[in-house]
Amino acid sequence: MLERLEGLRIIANAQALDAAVWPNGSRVFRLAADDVFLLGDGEVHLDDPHAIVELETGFSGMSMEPAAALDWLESTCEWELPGQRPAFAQGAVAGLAVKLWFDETEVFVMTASALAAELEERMP
Amino acid sequence: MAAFTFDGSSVPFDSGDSVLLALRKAGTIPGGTLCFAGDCPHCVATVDGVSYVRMCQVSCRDGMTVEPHPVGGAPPLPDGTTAHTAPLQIRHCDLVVIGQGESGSAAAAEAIARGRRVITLDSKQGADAIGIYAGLTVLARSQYGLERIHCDDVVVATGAAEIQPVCTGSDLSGIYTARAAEYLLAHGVDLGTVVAVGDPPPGHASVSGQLVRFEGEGRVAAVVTRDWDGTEHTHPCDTAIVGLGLHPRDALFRMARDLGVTVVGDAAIDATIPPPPQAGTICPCANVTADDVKNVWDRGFHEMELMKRATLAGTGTCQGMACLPHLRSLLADLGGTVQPPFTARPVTKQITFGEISAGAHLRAYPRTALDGEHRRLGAEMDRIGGWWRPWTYGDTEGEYWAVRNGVSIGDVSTLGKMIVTGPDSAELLERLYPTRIAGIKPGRSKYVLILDERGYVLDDGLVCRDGEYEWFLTFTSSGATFAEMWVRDWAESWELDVRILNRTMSLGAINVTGPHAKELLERVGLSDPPSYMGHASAQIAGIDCRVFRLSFTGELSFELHHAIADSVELWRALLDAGADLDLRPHGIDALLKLRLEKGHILVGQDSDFDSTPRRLHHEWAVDLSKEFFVGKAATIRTNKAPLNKQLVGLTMDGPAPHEGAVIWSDGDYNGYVTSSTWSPVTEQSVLLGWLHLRNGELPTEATIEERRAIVSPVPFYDPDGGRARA
Amino acid sequence: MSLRITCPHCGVRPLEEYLYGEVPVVPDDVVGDDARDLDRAFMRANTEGVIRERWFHAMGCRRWLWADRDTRTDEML
Amino acid sequence: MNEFIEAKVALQWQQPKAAYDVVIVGGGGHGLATAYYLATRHGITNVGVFERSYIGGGNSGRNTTVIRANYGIPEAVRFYQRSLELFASLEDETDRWIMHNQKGLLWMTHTEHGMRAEKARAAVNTAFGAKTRYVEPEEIKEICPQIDLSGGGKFPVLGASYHEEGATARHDRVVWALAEGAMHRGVHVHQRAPVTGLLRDGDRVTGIETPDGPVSAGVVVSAVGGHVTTLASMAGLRLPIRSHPLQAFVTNHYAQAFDAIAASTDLLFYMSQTARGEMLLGAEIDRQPSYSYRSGHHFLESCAHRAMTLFPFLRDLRILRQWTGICDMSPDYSPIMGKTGVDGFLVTTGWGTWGFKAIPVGGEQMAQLIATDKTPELIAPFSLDRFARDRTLADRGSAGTH
Repeated sequence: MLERLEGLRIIANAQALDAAVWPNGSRVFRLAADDVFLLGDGEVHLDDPHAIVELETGFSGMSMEPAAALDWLESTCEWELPGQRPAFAQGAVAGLAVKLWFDETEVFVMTASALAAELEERMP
Repeated sequence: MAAFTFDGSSVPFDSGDSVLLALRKAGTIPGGTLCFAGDCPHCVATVDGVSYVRMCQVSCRDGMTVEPHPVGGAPPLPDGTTAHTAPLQIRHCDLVVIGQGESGSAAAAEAIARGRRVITLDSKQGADAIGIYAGLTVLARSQYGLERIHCDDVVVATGAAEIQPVCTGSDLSGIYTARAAEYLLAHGVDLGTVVAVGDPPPGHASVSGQLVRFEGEGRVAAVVTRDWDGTEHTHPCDTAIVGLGLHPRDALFRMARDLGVTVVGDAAIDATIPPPPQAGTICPCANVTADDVKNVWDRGFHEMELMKRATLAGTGTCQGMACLPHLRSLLADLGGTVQPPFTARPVTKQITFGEISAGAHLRAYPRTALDGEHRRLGAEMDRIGGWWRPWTYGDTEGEYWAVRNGVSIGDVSTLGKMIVTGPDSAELLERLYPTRIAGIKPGRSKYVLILDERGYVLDDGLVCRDGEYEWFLTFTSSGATFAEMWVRDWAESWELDVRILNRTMSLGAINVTGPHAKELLERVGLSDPPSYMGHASAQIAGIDCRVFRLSFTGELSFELHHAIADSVELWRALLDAGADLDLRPHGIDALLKLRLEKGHILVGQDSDFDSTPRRLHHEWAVDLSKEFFVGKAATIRTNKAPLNKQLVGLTMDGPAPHEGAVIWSDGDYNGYVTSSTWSPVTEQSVLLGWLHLRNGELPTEATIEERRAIVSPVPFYDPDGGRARA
Repeated sequence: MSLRITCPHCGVRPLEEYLYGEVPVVPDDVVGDDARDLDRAFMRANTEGVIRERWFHAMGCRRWLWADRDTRTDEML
Repeated sequence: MNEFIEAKVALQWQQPKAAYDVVIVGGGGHGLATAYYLATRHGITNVGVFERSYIGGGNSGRNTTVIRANYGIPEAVRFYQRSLELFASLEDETDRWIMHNQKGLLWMTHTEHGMRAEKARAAVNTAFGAKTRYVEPEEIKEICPQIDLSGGGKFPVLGASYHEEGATARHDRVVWALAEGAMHRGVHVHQRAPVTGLLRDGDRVTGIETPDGPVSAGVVVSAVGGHVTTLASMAGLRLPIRSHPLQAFVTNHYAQAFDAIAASTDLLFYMSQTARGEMLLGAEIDRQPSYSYRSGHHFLESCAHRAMTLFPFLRDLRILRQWTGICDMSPDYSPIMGKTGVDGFLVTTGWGTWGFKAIPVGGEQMAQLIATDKTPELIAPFSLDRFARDRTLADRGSAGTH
């Protein structure tokens, strides 16, 4: 089951995001050059007075065991997955906009909460 | 012994036999020169409910059902009840090599040695390439199911097919190509008395002379050849073997030639042009004879493609594998030049709908965070504006009256929502919108149209100001993705320093509407509601909300925007708090009625492709004194043309005509109804519709569904807006 | 269609992840405010050859990118 | 011999002349129909049709053969209704078998909004003489027994507009019947005859350039598909046209059992069974402009899947071949016909995905325009200058796909 995630959404100029120091233990998903979705607690200091920092609950996600995840992705993902770990990747999976986090222990699968039920139907 | 059913009879088989081999062993064999290589169309049958399957390419399975196709007819449409599915595998590599004969194996080995990632496909190992597509992408059907392979290069090494004989009697059974005969002998099949023509398989000698015809009743009984001096010789036989040469199996290459695909080995040989056929069936799939081709030629169809279309030769199951060499030969004989082969298009090996659609999905419709709540309340859900939304909770009229007389809540989470900040944010919005933005004070909102560069209305929404550099924008539900593309595109093209965040799927929104809305919200903590067209942050039932005061229904309304994580809690808190106020939710059906009484347009329903603000009576939302906005030049330009039609309000006695009904004036078409409903509160039908001007004037009345309609001012209800501002 | 387009942020992705964006170009010989506006709104070179165009990576980073494509072959350059 | 072998049409090829009264660029359905009606209705036979490939080799040979008049605006309903009538009598008029078959067209809908749109379609169709009515699911099932009204549990069918006179005809046969009729009366049709330039005298177009030399003409008509902007630019003309690929595919042939033409706007596909028994399917245009005839696999996978949602019997049908045509789309989804503002140069273009169904009426009207030098009332709304006059034709109803 995908669970609704609670994090921060940060839109700021790319240099500010490149230079930002993220809280220990947080996960930083760089959605675009000027766009971060941050999972984790703590203060973020950004060198951009016009940055947008908002509570973000619009994504849902779940952790998958790597072998099972890769098995599923092999039948649903038309692009090449990253080889290194950890890695973030995003694109169409099972026809939906999906964001993926890969590390040694898990594949974390995220999508918009509004499409979470649809993605679940398309998962093994 | 294991057996399958063929045409109602049981046929035994040895493990590993193809269906065709088992049939040959049992003495039941279709007519035509069989190739046992998947090239010719003679052995197609319906196998386990799937027609047009080549029996030489299917291994026998115990209990399988094989039906021959009807003679001279087509198999019936299946009923789709079989459960054939194919899992999908998506693979990536540098190089795909199709065909693993000598040249294919060598190409693969060479690439592997150079460190390239190589995937090989070979139909002998059950992996059929279906097509080569841009990308590059190779589609194949294998033991794993459907394979979609994304790669940089493809080598086609599919070998060559044997040329079929075309002459009288070539459709008899008992005729084999040289390779097929070799294959049958290797499998211990007794061919009886054999007569071979052309290049025979090893161990057989050919009779001399040119092949003239085959003789026999159903089964070949003799081969007739002709000497150089014209003398015919009849060679009695049980089996005829023909070795007429090769032509390349290069359809995969020809369909992808310009994609940089390479072809090697026999697939790259020059096609043999056989002697022009004098009689017999050239195209066995479509049953086209040499005489047919000559007849059509004689009437002016000289182009290969015209010939193909006029006879249907080459358009059947084998896609020209059997007929193409003979067609080219015959057309060259008739016209003096050898024409290029007709086009090759995917698919090369046939594939079922079930197989090809493995892994395909229907369009996804997002759901709001309140989707479960709506369903629990018994809502009839519908796809609206790209989302699943509650059409009605079962009592549209009751929902309507709850808004007009009491209080009601509606899920408007689907609204497009966007935050824009940055030093140039005001400049961006000033250029984007056709109305003045700079004058909006923090805490205030303004209704805005969005115009395209043609001056047509694309969308509408609100601009809300939070601070000097902070803005919140709304768009229609169906317009959110477009709006994001549009705003980002312009911001980039003007090189403005802004930050943009689409909040559509992150924020929920609940509309609290009705005369008792304020009372309800007081109970859940809103002590200081914003004034009309204002907005403020507040805690509602303990939840952080941004409260917008506006009105689409015409009643006192507040829109509560909040993180979607809180939607359910907020929704339930409102329902609880309003229980004694007869609070009930309203669906889209009721909402459309309510807004229509107020004359609010729905962009996309009431507006059309060519809807300028002038045609929509929305000139008030456009300020032409602004220096610039998107669509300004077009508005000035189109305003020079005489006005031809406008969106107007209409009222009628009696039930509402249906939306889309034609509007007549003096017996002539004069427009159509865009929105229509019975208005309970005004006790008449109220409509919006397009009306054409006559001599520069709008008619004052019209006929709709044979009843009289009066052109009426909008809003139809509460024209001075006192209720919304209450 | 199943072309692949390289998104500078996300990487190589199939065309189906993107939405198309056109860049209208008005030739210099179209003169006058109304004429230029009309041309920009409606008229198209509809080039048979290489065009510069925009794609919006809707299923990924949701940002625009620039691309060059040969409309005769659909080759992305 | 199969029953579909063309047994009557006789094409008479001639050597090109140095001058014609009328030169038509493009030997597809529209070009040949214009020549045919010039010859048969107006006695104008000094006409040369120049085709860069073979006749009917462009979109006339790549379409999905649906004939219908169920458009969304009066101008289009009137126009296509006339075409529907001309098609119905074309077999008798030419004494050639075009496999015209009136089947009825069901346009299914799955949403409240869709029902509203189909009811609106029925209303405007009825007002202008096209036979379209809204039908409920029970009747849909009677018309088309193979349908799964539950849409696989995902897209239940709520209703449909039923266009009773919706028909199909064999695309090539239409082209050949018109070509033969024109040739027989003296029109010259030239294959493998590309037009490489336009002859100009000042602002006026006076003929064409070909690899074999110039050919002068009283009037030049562009009836090309896919390359009209290139040709028009030779006349110094810019057009509001973008060319997009449109894909389709067929299965092998099966015994006749699927009588109607079925379509769904929400699921974006349409389907019919050809005279020969193939199931023929298509969908919407590709979004990016392109001149590539290459077919894609995503279209095939997705279209097959959507069609199976309503028609589960398709599951075990074997797909034979896919192909692509190039559609010239106008901004308002309506054709552009008639005078261009350049003397001596007429266009018939913007045929989008609906060119086949307009072949006879397009030819008839263009012929009348050429013969009389007056724009006929039926096509006056489709003139090129409508964009400058702010009289675009907002026809969302025709933004369907076939």
